[in-house]
Amino acid sequence: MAKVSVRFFARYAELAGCDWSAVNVSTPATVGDVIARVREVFPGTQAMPPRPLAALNRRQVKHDALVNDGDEVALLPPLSGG
Amino acid sequence: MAKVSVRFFARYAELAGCDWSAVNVSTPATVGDVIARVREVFPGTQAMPPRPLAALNRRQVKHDALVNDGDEVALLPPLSGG
Amino acid sequence: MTHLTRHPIDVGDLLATVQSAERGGTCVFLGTVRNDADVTSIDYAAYEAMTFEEIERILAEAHERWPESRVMLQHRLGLIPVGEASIAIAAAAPHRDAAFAACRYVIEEVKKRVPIWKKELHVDGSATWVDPSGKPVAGGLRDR
Amino acid sequence: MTHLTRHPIDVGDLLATVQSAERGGTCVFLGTVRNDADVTSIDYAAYEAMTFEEIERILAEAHERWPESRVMLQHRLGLIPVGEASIAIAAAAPHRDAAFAACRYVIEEVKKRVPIWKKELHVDGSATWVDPSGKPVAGGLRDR
Repeated sequence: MAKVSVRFFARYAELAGCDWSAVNVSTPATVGDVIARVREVFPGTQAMPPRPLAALNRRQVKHDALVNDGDEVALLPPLSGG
Repeated sequence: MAKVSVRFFARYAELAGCDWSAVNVSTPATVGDVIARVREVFPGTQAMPPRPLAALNRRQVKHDALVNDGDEVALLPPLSGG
Repeated sequence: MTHLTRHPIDVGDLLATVQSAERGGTCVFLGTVRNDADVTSIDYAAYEAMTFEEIERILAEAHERWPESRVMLQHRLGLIPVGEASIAIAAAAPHRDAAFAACRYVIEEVKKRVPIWKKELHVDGSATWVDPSGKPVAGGLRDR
Repeated sequence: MTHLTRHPIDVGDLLATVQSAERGGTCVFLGTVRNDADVTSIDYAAYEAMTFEEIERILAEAHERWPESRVMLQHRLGLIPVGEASIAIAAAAPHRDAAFAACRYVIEEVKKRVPIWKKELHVDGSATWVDPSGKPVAGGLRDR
């Protein structure tokens, strides 16, 4: 098992109803597995696109990136900075 | 005959020994004719390149541009503004 | 100089961090809040820790590509009224080609990579998240 | 705002002349005196009447190419110490592509067309006219 921090931003925080949470996933697990678990725990996030932009420990990654206990996964709506 | 003002700038003013003068040329005359006359009147300007950059009434022109009485011809060293 | 601020950006301060006697060309980019579609202000939110790290990476890449350049960036967060700057980038280099190129590189990478989101606030009191195509989408539920 | 000045250029004043609520992107170029080869300052001389007209033409061309942009330029003349700006261009437009393009267009045209000359003053007291390839040439006879 790995306990992974999950952060929600902007519209996704509205969908989740929170900014921060943590989920448990059986290892080996990927960012995609974390997101699947998030959709179960926070049904509002089912309105996110099928493959939302994600960051692992503050770097954008693909959904097949492996997660470890203590990692931070962030779900990022389409960026609009600048 | 046309009387044409002639202006010298930067290094060409040093070569001419003055910033401003006027020369008379028989019409029809071109900027090139004015420059040829300048080289006679101000021998120092013979050190200018064979075809120096020139402006007629504050616009860059080729040496075949026609001049009229009262026009202003300027002899411009290679530009280095900015 | 910090990359993220909640106060108005001072371009003079930014310039001072990049200019020097060896660098004869400086290019600055300022992004300011536009009055599109009755927008009165934009509320900028960031994933701050990642934003900071991503900006550091982008500036390091610019330095690697244009080694003689020096580039600095500030992004403002929070509520920014129309007409004020949300981002300022200053790139100084010995010659202008590198200054323009480095400045442009940094703004393009920031737009693509930095986790910042804007919510437009309108004259009528409504709020809309901005999507990257430039069209406002859904809600602004949280603040209203 | 005048295009030619004998005083230090104020970038804030320049920005104020081009920015507005519709223009979300602003690109600024600053050319500053570099400390090349023991240069202490550069003396800028211009054919002022033609410089003014040529700058007006260049700005009009930029406006024709990027109609939603607004560009302003100041060139400083006289003795400018190392590190200070000889030229500043600010281009504001609704989007950044036009702001960068208009700013770049104006500096390139200025370099090609505006009748301004610089004489470098060196630590040892000598003076040299700068030729456009960037190499100092002959004399500076007049002032020495």
